[in-house]
Amino acid sequence: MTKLQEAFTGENTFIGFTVAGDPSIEKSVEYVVAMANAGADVVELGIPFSDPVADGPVIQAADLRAFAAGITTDKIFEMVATIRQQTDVPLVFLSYANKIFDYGYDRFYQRCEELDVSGTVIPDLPVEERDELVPIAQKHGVAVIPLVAPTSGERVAKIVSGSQGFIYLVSSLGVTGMRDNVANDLTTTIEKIKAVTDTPVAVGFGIHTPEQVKQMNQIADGAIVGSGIVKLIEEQPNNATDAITKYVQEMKGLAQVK
Amino acid sequence: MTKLQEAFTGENTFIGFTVAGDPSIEKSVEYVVAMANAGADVVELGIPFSDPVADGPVIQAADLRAFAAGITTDKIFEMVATIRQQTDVPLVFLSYANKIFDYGYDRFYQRCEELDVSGTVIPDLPVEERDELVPIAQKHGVAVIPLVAPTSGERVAKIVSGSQGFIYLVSSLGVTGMRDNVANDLTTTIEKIKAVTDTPVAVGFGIHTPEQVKQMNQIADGAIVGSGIVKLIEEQPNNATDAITKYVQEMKGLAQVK
Amino acid sequence: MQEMKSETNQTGRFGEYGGQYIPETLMSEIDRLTAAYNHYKNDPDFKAELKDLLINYANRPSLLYHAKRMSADLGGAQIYFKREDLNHTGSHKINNVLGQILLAKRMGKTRIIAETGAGQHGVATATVAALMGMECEIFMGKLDTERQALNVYRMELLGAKVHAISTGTGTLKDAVNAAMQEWTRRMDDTHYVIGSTMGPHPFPTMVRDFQSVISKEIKAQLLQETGKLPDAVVACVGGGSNAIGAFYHFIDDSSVKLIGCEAAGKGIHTDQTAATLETGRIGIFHGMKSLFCQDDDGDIAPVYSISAGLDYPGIGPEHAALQAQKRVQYVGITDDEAVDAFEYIAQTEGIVAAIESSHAVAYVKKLAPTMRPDQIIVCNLSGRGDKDVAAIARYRGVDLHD
Amino acid sequence: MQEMKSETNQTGRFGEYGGQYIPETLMSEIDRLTAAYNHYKNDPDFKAELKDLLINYANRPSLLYHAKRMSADLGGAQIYFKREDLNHTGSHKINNVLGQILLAKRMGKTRIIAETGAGQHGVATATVAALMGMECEIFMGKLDTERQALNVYRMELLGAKVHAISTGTGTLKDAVNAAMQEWTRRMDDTHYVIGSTMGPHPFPTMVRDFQSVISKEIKAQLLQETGKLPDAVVACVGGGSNAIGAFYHFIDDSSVKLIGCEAAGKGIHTDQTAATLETGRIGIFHGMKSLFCQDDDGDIAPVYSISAGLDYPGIGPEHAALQAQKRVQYVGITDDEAVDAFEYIAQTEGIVAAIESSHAVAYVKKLAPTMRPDQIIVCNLSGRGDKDVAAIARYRGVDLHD
Ligand SMILES: Cc1ncc(COP(=O)(O)O)c(C=O)c1O
Ligand SMILES: Cc1ncc(COP(=O)(O)O)c(C=O)c1O
Repeated sequence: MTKLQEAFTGENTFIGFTVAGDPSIEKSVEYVVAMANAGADVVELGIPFSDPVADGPVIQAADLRAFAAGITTDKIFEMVATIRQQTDVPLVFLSYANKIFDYGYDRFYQRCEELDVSGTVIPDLPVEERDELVPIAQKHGVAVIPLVAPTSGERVAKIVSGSQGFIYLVSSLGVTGMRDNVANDLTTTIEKIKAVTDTPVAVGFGIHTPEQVKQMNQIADGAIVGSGIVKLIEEQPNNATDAITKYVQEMKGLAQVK
Repeated sequence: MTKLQEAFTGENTFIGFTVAGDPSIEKSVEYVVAMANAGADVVELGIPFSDPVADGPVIQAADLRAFAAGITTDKIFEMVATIRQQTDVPLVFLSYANKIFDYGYDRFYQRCEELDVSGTVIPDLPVEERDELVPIAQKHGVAVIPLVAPTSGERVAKIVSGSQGFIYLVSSLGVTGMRDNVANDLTTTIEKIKAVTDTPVAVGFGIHTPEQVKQMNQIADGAIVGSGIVKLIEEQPNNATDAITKYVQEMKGLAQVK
Repeated sequence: MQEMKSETNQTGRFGEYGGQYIPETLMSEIDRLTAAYNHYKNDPDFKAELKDLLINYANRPSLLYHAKRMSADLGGAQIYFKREDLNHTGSHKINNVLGQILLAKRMGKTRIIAETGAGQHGVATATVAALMGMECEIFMGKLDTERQALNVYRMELLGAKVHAISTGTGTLKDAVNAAMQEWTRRMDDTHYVIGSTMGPHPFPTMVRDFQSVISKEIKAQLLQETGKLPDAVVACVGGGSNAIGAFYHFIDDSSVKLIGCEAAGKGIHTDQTAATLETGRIGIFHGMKSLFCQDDDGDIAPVYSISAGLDYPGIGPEHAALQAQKRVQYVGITDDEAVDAFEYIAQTEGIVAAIESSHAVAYVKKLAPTMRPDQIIVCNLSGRGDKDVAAIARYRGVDLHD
Repeated sequence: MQEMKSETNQTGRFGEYGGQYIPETLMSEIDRLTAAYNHYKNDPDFKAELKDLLINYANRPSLLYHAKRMSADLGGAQIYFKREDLNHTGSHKINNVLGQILLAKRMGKTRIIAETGAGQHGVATATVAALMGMECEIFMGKLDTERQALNVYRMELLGAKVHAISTGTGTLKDAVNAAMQEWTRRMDDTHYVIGSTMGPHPFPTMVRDFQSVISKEIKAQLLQETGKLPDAVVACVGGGSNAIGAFYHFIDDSSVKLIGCEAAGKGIHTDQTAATLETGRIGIFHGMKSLFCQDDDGDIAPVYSISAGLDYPGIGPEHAALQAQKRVQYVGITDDEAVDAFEYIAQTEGIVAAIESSHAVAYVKKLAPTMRPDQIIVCNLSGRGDKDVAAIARYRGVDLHD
């Protein structure tokens, strides 16, 4: 069982997202560690991109803060090295294809392997284009986490077959952001996935309350929260540790919602 | 012999021009009388028009001054009535066709007859269009003075045949204004005219020195000065009487040029 | 009905209208022009070269476009647009300019002058002068050069010199005055390309002939597509060139209603109007006897329209005659109606038509619903409306800092 | 040479370029679009309706114009211009928009979205959406909406809603991002009309097919007029749609030199450039693997050109492949050279060409003198330059208060 799959064995599996380098490299390290310490099962680290087409305004703004702090892919790997001194929480990267492609697939996944990064989520790499990258990632033991959307329909089987790590199920149409009503026909999609693979399924996009995390953990294997956390950093960039800790604990059901 | 033809019997025949109503009705009357008293053989009175296409900037500006003073065709006839109380100098109107047409040909020439106006110069009424007006003018004993241009060429005979009053010979190309070199091939044109008619020929456009007047009186029967006089009014609108008097006397050779 | 086609006589009379009311200085040149035109209009070489330019430069024939959505929406006659807006330089003006400049070239001229209001005719003239390698000077009212600074630059870009005329009202009429004066000063090497069916003979006839390609094409195109004549032809009327071009070959077809749409501005009962045929009276100006907007004393009155191309105090003499003969009906279209029509055709057919042409479209909006679906209206779209977008925005209270 | 024609495979690869690098959320829609396109492109009804619209609405075929004065002046090859500027709405963009919106209609869509830079593609899209009675929303960078306020109003006039996008650099690239996002949010009733040969498959292929009418016409027109193939075809390259349209039917004719002119801005050795093919490197963006201007870390770099239509950090994948195959030569043209050419063609031929197209004209100025008078260059004039006159004036230091 891989480190990632292990992360899905507990209760209320929770994946927290933050943009690497938001609002600074030091603080970003601190917030990742805080999430891990607060009980996050996986931390997803966004690699900022000039044109984050799949992200909403909250994460776009975080990317800008990270760029302002001088973030680069190399610095992100340095960040991870620092993180790794404090926690061995499973880490995955969220990155647009070009950042990895331009860094060099092999070089990128080699660094991931060295730093114990378990997987990559690439929003603009659908199954049709996966082959150029998956063999390289596999060579380095890094999962390429497939995304499934409510609109995937007949494509589901093709997408999830042979999947590793976990499957990222997009909860609703559109880009990342906070939504109050998460689409309800997720169950059907999850059934389709489960018919093909037993790779765990985590639901993301639009999740931001403990109830939603609990609900997702009932119909799927875990929940991903992005904008909810990034918003806390936006509100108090240099002092978000307590807020993040509390938020993650609530999501994990380890603390009461105030 | 008509009153107009008689005007051409002396030395240095001189026709002075002013715009009716420039700069005011009273002053305009005064300046016409001054010209007559200073020895002008004929006074040509311009009827201001909104679009004086055949006139240069000096006379255009005079038209605007006259309009500002509230001039109308009716008021011009009133002006002439006043002038007629002070002088019986031969008068001709310079008018664009529309002013006469819109006033009514018959009504216009009737008033001319009543006020002893001897002729009309209509710059935009070439020989081709003359027939609609000449019979009416003739009925009222008013001459329609034909214009001949340096470009008239073979047209001269047609233009001057049957002419009355005098013939207005345009000295050079273009619109009215002061020019230093009056075209020299006038002689040829005058010969063409004289071959057809013995109606006197007055040369206009661009004449403004006593020498020119003298020269024109040698090759033709008279000279017309427009802008030169209008310029004096432009310079001292309400006090031009002395300047005009002196100017006309010089032109007539009755005074020394200072 | 033969005389209906209003063939001009020797001095270019259309009934009592027309003629040659210009200074004697210009008359010999006008005589030469008339002779040259009468010669070349029947010269096979000239005709072939003009035809080639119309096809291969101006992009003729222009489309005859069946506006199905608009026809359906108005629920009456079938509406066809004659797409002069698709000509090179964007309006019908090029038809005339090509003809006149080609003629000027045959006459040995090397220099072209022209007046322009909003700039359409000036741009067309500068364009063809560039194409034919001739010197070009454009006369434009000072006010217009300020309102249409972009078109001034466009003409300069095409190699023309633009004179800003500050006499009078500083608008189109004064530009004509200035161009006439310039022609008087220098005619040996210079031809004055008048931009509409106005001025002294032979201009109204010559410009009409050059524009009559419009109705010639309409007739052939519509016959081919429907086997029928139109029931009505509608065109806007400034000086009258696009309208006479669209009407000409239908004048003898008494079943075809012809309607000219002039600019009523704020309304024909206000003093903010340019509706010459409805509010003007007979007069003599710019070389012709015709109808003019005048004040009580025979001076030319200032006129007003949102459309710079229709903002002219006179009308071509042939139109005055066609109105007198009751062969053509002339109607006034207000700014409001024209702007509504400008927006309507954009949203219904995806065509941004000139505000001038929109006056014709506005009348079509009224006329079509009164007709049967088996009837046909042809509306001449004399130009494209790109030039008008900013003004329409302003009219609608939108402030564009472009 | 058969493979030279770079027929796309199932996932739209041109050599290593192309593909479908977009979020999974959109993939089913993209699959549907691909299927629909593959079906309708061979459907006689669809083809007939598109042909009718191209002829009777877009005003095709566009002229192939022999620029005799320019040919003589440059003293080399005979120069022909393919006059896409004479199309309705003033550029080649309409060819693609008609095809895509017709397809969208067949797919049951009722709403159209599109990105636009300077506004040409937005105006064409708003136009055809109006014609077909479809809802239309246009995404445009905030900076561009300010620079091109007039075009914003023009689109609104045509009934479109315009969204000003303030993320990123507020220019074309961000408009594409925003349109993609919007499509992700709402695809059931919505088709995203991409304006160039870019984006995920099937767009580069589909747009190329819709634009290939240009080279089809050139070939037929030139054969008819001269009995020959051209020796060279020159076109400007932004995303690459007018160029591939002009090249496509010549790709297999190895005697025909094909040259794409990209915007070098202040020069390809400065950081003020948009010359992707010369200065970019391979990457993945906007749904495709292709060449992009990028910084050291794989972020998309800001680009610069005087021409808004060429001011894009990427290039269609087929061009990347054609460059790799050395079938097409790509050259950079600076702002200065383009502006000179803009003025040159205006003064020589009376044609105000788009500043985009002027990049191609600039290269023709260099190429023609190196060729023989019996050789032929066809240069694609992708659009008209009315929209550019103010910017050119500014470039020349003339202040227009329009
Ligand atoms: C597009 C357009 N239509 C119409 C006109 C009016 O002229 P005319 O009445 O001579 O057709 C103009 C004049 O500028 C114009 O530009
Ligand atoms: C006139 C014109 N030409 C060329 C282009 C560049 O696009 P493409 O490379 O897709 O032809 C544009 C884009 O806006 C344009 O408007």
